Amino acid sequence: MLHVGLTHFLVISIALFSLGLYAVVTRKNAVMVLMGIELILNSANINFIAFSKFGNFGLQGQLIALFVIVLAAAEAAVALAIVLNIYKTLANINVDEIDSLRD
Amino acid sequence: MIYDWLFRLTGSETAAAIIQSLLPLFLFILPFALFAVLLERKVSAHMQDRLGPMRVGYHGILQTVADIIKLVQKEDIVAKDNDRLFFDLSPVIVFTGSYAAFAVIPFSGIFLGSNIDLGLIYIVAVTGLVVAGILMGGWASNNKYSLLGAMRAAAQIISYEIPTLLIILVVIMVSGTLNLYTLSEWQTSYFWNWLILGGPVFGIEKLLFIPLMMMSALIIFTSTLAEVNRTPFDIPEAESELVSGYHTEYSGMKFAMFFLAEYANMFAVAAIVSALFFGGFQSPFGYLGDLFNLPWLIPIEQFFWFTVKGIFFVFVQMWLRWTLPRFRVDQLMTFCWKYLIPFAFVILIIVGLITVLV
Amino acid sequence: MALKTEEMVLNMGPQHPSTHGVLRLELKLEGEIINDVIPHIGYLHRCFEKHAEAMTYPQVIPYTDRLDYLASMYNEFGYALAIERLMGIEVPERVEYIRVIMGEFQRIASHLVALGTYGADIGAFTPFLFCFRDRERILHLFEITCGARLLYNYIWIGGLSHDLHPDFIRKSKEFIKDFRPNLKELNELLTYNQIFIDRTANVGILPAETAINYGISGPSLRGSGVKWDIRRNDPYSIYDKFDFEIPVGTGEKGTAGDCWDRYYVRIREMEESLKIIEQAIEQIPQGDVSSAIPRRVKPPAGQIYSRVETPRGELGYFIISDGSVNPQRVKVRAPSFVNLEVIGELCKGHMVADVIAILGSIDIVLGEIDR
Amino acid sequence: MTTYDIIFYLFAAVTLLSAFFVVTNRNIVHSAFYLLFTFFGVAGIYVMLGADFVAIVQLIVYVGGILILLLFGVMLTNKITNIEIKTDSINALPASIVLGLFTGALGAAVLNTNWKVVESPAPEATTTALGNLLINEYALIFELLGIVLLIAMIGAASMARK
Amino acid sequence: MKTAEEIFESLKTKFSEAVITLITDKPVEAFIEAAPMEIDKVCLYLRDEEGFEFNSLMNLSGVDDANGEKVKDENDNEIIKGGTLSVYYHLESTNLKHKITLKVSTDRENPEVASVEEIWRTADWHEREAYDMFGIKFLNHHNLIRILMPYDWDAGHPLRKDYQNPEFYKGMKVPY
Amino acid sequence: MTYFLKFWQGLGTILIGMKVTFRHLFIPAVTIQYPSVKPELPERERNRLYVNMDDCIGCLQCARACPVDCIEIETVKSIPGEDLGKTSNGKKKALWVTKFDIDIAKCCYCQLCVFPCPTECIYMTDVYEFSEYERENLIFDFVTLTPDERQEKKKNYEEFLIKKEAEKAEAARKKAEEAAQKKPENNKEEDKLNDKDDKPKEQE
Amino acid sequence: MGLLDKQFTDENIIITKVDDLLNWARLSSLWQMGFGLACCAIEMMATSASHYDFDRFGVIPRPSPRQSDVIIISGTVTLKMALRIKRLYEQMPDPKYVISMGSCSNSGGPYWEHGYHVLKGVDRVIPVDVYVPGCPPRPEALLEGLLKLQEKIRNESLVINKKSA
Amino acid sequence: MLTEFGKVFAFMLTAVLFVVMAVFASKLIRPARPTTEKLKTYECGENPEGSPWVKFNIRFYVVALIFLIFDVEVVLLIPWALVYKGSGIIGFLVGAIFLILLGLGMAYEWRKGDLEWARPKIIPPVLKKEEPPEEKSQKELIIVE
Ligand code: SF4
Ligand code: SF4
Ligand code: SF4
Repeated sequence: MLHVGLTHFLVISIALFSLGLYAVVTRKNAVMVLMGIELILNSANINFIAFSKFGNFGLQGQLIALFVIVLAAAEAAVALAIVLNIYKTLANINVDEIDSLRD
Repeated sequence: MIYDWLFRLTGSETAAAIIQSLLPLFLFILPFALFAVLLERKVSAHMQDRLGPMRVGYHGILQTVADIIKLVQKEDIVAKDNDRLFFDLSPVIVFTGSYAAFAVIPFSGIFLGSNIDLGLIYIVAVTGLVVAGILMGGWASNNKYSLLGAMRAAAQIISYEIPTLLIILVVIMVSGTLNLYTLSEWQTSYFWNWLILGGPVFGIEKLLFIPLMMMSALIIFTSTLAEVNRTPFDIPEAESELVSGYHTEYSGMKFAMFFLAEYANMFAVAAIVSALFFGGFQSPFGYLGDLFNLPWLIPIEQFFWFTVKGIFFVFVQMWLRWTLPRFRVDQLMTFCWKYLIPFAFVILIIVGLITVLV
Repeated sequence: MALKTEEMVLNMGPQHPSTHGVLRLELKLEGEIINDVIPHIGYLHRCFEKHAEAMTYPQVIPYTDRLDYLASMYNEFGYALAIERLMGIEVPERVEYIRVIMGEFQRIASHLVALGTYGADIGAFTPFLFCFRDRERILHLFEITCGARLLYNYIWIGGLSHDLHPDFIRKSKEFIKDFRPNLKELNELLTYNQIFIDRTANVGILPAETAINYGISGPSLRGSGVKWDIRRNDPYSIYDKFDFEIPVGTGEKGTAGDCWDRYYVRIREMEESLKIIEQAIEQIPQGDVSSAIPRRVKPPAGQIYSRVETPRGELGYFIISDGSVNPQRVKVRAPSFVNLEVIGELCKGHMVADVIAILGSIDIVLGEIDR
Repeated sequence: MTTYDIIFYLFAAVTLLSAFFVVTNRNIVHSAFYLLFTFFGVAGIYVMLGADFVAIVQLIVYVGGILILLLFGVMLTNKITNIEIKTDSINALPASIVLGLFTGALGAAVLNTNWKVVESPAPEATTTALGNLLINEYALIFELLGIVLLIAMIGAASMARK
Repeated sequence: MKTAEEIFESLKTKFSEAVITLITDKPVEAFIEAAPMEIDKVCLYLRDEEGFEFNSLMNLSGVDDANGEKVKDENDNEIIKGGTLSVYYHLESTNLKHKITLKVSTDRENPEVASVEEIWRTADWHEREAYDMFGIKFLNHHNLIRILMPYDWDAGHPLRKDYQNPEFYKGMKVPY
Repeated sequence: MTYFLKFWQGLGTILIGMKVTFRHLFIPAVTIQYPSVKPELPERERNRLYVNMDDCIGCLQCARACPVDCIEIETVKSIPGEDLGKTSNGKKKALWVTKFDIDIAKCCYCQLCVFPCPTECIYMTDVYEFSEYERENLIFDFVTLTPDERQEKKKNYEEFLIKKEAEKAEAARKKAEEAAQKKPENNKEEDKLNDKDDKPKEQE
Repeated sequence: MGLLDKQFTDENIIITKVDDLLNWARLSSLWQMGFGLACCAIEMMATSASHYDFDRFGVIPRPSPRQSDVIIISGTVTLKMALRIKRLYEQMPDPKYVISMGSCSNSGGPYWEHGYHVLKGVDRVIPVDVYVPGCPPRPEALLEGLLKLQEKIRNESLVINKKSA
Repeated sequence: MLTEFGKVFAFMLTAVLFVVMAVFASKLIRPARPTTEKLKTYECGENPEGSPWVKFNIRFYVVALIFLIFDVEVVLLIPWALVYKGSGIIGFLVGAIFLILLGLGMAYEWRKGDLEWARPKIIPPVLKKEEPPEEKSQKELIIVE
């Protein structure tokens, strides 16, 4: 089991995913939540690339990982802008306290 | 390649890699940093009608050695409010980031650390580490000047990364490679094949390329200058405002590491400029080795030319530093976003058109 | 873009490379924008006025040197002039000429420091050293005359401590010849550099009205376009005998009254000073320099406010004498003290880097601010 | 164990440990700095998977871009002046139990599946190949991404400007 | 151009003799003495009135007249009782090129003078200095704190003639 | 258009500046290499004070002129019969100078003490290299007498005084009332004397 | 605990050699804290300027105390400033040195008698290694003071009671 | 045989080791004499007031944001730049459209002033004619703490 193969990468991916999810679920700070999302995206990317190497998909896995990275960047930019906006209006970025958006 | 030779010598690839990675450090960066600091002081001194270090060794050649030995002895202060872990980590990361760039710099045909295919953008990638390291140091120092300096440094470095990347894109479009070694090889010997003079292409294309490439060289030189925080772009450590920027709180050896990283960086960017536009390790006039049929001479010549070019650009950096005042932070940003980037952008499109149409 | 305002207080000084000494500026920042600047002075308060009360009149002179230590000659000049007016002493022609020559040399030397350090503040180090290199030659002229480099105790009440050195005239002519090209070089290197212009033009604009109300004087006032120079408007000594211009700021690169104007006024003033020196050297009469020195300085009871135009502006001495050998009160109206006051107004809305540009363009000397 | 394996475990350790710190550290700036190591480790893993271009893009975009953006975001939105910048966790215990179970299930699934491994030889020039893919097969997506980025930039900037 | 006498003549029409007096017996310069509480009005008038236009305050200085009687206090230090502190104002008009000196005298024990800080902004620091050095209180000054001495200096106002220097300041020995 | 103009202007002025600095690279430095090359100082140089004690008559003019009060002189009258010699310009010395300390760490090198000296024995030299590790070493003692001699002179004079006192005591007792009245007048006269002339004042 | 914190009781050849090397490095690279107080500061600047060129001795001004080795107290130390100077001095990392330049910082100088706000000698707040007299000292005098300081460093030793060389 | 990236990794390891060794070597030599003042944060000799970490210019953030998007776009263009010549004019157009989108975004930001580092319009200090002091009812000593 020591020789590194696909499963190893998948395990890492899973671990990263869970950690990311944990952050998303438990942390109140919106920026923290964002970080969790980045972790999740990274874990997904590991999967894509691992399969691109070990599965028979050619380079498409890598390409999709690339797209994911691009989207992650866009997402981070927009999400942080939103966080900032919320912060500006509410001076607070605790996700569970932000409910005044309703009105 | 040095690596193969080392491999044969030691018989172990890890050992070979380690030795090889140590080579630039001890053969080049440390001596170079020592030399560059002295050079800087001497150049500035003579530009200002002074003499510079004179009393340590003949004309002060041991000055930087003394500086380093002294820095080793200095107490290392970690202030009460500093964030110990990251305060200590920051110099490591900054130095690693600067040093890692040397891995792909082709010093000569046989002396290059790693011939990865993505050398060009790899160099850009590792500067990301430097930015993070600087921010880390600035934040962990818990000092207003440091933090402000670090924020400025980060904003400046990332901003100027864009023109650098754009010009690298231009180079990729013209040369069709991302590999620094191939790129240097491609601009074969003789200076008219250098990219700044249009590269090894001929006819109308070359004529069209020359002004564009000159502009590009200017832009990338300027923006790399800004990335290593040299005057006129040295606002992050502008001593007249922010004392000494993000390393205000650092003392002793950790400060020395920042110092070393700065000079290593200076050479790294000089090397990039020369590798991209000035033929890298290629000699401008053909090789003596070719002339006399002594193949072993060629790498040495190449190393010589590379060093000469590198040092020349380092000299230009110093020259600028001791001539110019510094920008203000908003002007710096304006200069990047409103001059360099649009220019690079236009060049990019024109080059694309030329390559496709001509 | 208004995030909730939260002011950051940043101390600049007392130990800071570019506060020109031990000034402390408390910057109230919002981001990098200055909301307010509060100068804290007094870190060099050396109790001059108390000392003056304890000294005899001639003994005060070494202390006046130490007020504006970049322009000691002029401080002595002003003080000697005040006492001479109070006592009604006529000084010989030659003394007047030598005083003017020394004063103008001092003006050049002082401006050189101001311009050099200003360059260094903006980030250009080489001009700084060039300026000091030229200044060194002026100091040499002073040194051969009176033996000291910085604090001279040269101009005495009613006369001078020494006559000119035999080499003085020759050496100063040489200096003037060499200095003109150097000045041109400084212009090339710094004054017309686009970065420098960008850093200084349109920064720290001081309108003339405000300047007068704030009592600004000297090159800082003239930078705002006010043609006001005590050498002209209230002539003392023999300044009315010379032909010289009063440069004022015109807003050549930006708006009148900005930092670049204040800087450039100094450059042009150096040229004018050279002119004055040349004329004075031409006309200087022979004579004795110590004949009018009173043996015992004991002015009549009374008070006088006498002022001269130092490199930094209007230096006034307000002296009350009670008829004894010690003055009852010597108040110095120090130009830098008054000029610095405006910095809070000037810096509002600028950035941190501009504070340095503005401060440097006002050209303060802490010695006379704190006294 | 070959060198390859050792290096893999190294990167895996760096990635997971730092990710763990990211998630558990109470100081958000620390979290952000730990994220640097996570990203770096992930880039290393990409390299081990033969995706050198993606690895470098990871470095450029994540370390040089997103991380800095996050840090700036943190510095803009948190007041360190009054309180230590600590971020609270909510429902840490139930979340970890549920997630633990979830992870276990996933892990079991992964370990027990018999993946059909066809190790494709690492292509020599991934970048060129990617370029070709991009131009020929995914040209539309490529342009779409351009539009997405354009919108993101305009949107984010105008939002931040407000 | 106006001399002190002319200025005094025209001032007399606006202010009563109780407020201002002309003093000419001292050599060199004649000056006008005004009442400490009215000085701001006088100054404003001088600044704004056509024909005067004193737009610049060259100098403002506090003076210890030392005209009280010298007594010994319990620690055998000589202190001055009674007498006056004065403030001199030197005004100038940059347009009309004339100058005038004003003087106010105020009681030494409770020196209070109206502030002219709003008339000429330059007076701000001058007045703070006079406060710092002599303890003259300028009424209506917006920020009357010490300027040259440390803000927490509690040993009095050093330019008064009977000032005694403390032995220690924050653990540092002050006398030689 | 100003957009491009500014760019070119910037480039141009930068190049001009670079030309200037490059030229200076080859201009010989003006530096004086101090410890190996010591510049010749002008003859009016004002540095450390020196007192030629052979000429000093102990008149205290210098100490009184000094604004800083950093000269401390103590003199003892010679007793009759002692010959102190003459100064080089022919003045007769009448006082033993038992203490002539200049605290060079306080001196402000203003030269005010030099001019009033009647025998020109205090003057400024061009010695400037006298840094010290200890502050005490900066107090210069110019007296040529050994400490023992100084003590001796003081003692001599005291003994002489006591003798004189004893002689005078009786006479004084007789004129006690008169003397008390006369004293203030004497002082006034002395003051006047000082105003008019810089005659050396005797020191008790 | 670093080597420099240790004290050896007896001398041997290695320690002497190490001593010499370390001392040599320290004395050749005295970075000065860029800090001026009064008139003497101008002469200090003149010393760094072209004619005298501090850089020849390896002295360069550092803006931050954390990176400087020597603080030159150049001018009048007032009571208001004294505590700041003390703090700045304390914030320098060991080993550190102090040069007191000019009469004022030596002893209060011309202000020693009536200066109610002048600290009479900077040695009342921080330990001074070399006193450079003068008002202001000529640049050469400051250089000489620096040479004296170098001499002092050269004689420092890890050995207690080093036999005089 | 180590891959090329392996060598890069070796470089990084060397760098880290070098720094660690250097700092460690200095630890063997340097003294450690902390005092309370020494461990205080430096602020020009003053006592530091408040935390350094306060509101920063929003510009930093906007710059990082625009940079990020640009960065991503340029990075995406790199594979294209390598190969576009092979596909002739079509290949170029693919990238060119992308580039033009990039340019559009840039132009937009420029127009909107996001490329400007915030520098408010500076109003020179002009005198305002103040109320004549007579208006003030009484004179009093304003005490400032
Ligand atoms: S030079 Fe000046 S300060 Fe020095 S002893 Fe003579 S009079 Fe006194
Ligand atoms: S003035 Fe001259 S003679 Fe008189 S005490 Fe001084 S040194 Fe001696
Ligand atoms: S010693 Fe003299 S020159 Fe130096 S600061 Fe004091 S007064 Fe000024």
